[in-house]
Amino acid sequence: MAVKLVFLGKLADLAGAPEKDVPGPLDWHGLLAALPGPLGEAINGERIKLAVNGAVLPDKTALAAEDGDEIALLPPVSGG
Amino acid sequence: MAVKLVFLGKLADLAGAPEKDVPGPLDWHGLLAALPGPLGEAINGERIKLAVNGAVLPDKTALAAEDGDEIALLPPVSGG
Amino acid sequence: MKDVRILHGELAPGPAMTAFSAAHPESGGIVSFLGKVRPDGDVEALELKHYAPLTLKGMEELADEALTRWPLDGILLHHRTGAMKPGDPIVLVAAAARHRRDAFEAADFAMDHLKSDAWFWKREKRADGWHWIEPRAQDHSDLARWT
Amino acid sequence: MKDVRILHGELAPGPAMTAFSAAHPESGGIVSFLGKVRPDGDVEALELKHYAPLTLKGMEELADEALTRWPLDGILLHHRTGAMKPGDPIVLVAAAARHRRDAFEAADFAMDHLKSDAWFWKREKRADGWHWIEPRAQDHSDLARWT
Repeated sequence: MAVKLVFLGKLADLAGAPEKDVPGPLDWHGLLAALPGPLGEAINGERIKLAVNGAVLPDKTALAAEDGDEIALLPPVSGG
Repeated sequence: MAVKLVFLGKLADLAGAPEKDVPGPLDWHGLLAALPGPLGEAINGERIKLAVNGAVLPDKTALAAEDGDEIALLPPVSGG
Repeated sequence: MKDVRILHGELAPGPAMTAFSAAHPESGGIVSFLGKVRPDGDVEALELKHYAPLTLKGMEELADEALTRWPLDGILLHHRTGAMKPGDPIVLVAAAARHRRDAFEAADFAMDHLKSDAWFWKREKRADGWHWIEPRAQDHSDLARWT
Repeated sequence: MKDVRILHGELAPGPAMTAFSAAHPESGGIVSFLGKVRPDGDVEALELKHYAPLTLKGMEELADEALTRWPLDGILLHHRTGAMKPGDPIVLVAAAARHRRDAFEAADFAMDHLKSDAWFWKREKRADGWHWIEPRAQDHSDLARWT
């Protein structure tokens, strides 16, 4: 078991993969530490949102994920 | 050869037939004379228009049809 | 491209839309309106009469007017005539355009005109016989939006 | 009736419209919007990504919102995902209602939201490679009409 990170849109390009497993529990600082370099910088930007198990977080710095949770990293949508 | 009258909508019910041939030439008074009874009264009403060979007359009392012409008697449309 | 028809037989909207879409691969958006005979109250049947020299010409002019007002790639106006039952398709309008707002407005415009301003005469059969129909007040106010 | 789908294969608008119309024999009018990948400039291909837990849920909520705002008999939202070519159908929206104005407005509303507010990420392949796309300013102003 781990926390699954799902990278959407251009974040998947920066991550080099659509998904990544990291050990839980995971808070906001743990997430930044797990994603160094340009990906971490991008995620820090205010236009990137987080969803945990399909629910978008109103405040992404309040992240608190456990093993088995899925965190989606969401850049601005393109629309359909 | 004659002038062909084409009755649309409820006028066909009043006429008892969808079409009628009358001898030409035919002007407005000749048309009224050719259509006695309730049909003539209906056609006198301002909501009934006339078309000659597919062109609606701006002033139906200016009707001037020859043998071979087709006069359509047009009640208010229902739309599609 | 104009595709204006008065249909004496069945109107099949699916195949008509497939063909219209295929004819406009360049269009970003296609808006369609399908009108069906409404099963209102005790209406058993509906009959639509037209007068070809006026009705088809009027529909062609309506299509031309829409093509003039909006930058469309194409417009389709298909209208049934003759005897129909409640639930039967009676009119199909479609507009293809580069941008969807133009397609929405053109289809809306065409329908408002077809509903109250086209050369059709309609009668409905109810339990007590046939009745000739005139446009609803709503149809007239819809039409006034475009003037 | 709600018919909300994310399609991983082809979107066939004709059959979808035929089925939707058959499911709503009581509706006087059905408005549809078909969006296709526009052959703009040098775009060779387009890829749409979605995230099912958000994307499908968001489309379901959009359909519910339309059903709340207008007296509809039914609404259909079908959206492609994955790789597409210019000219391919990408989205089909349809609204069935007793009166056509409700169907027009609901389809227009649903499209404005899907175009700029839905959980999709789009990238286009041009001669110089892939580019991620964000909504046009026009899409945002279209959306603001409904608030």
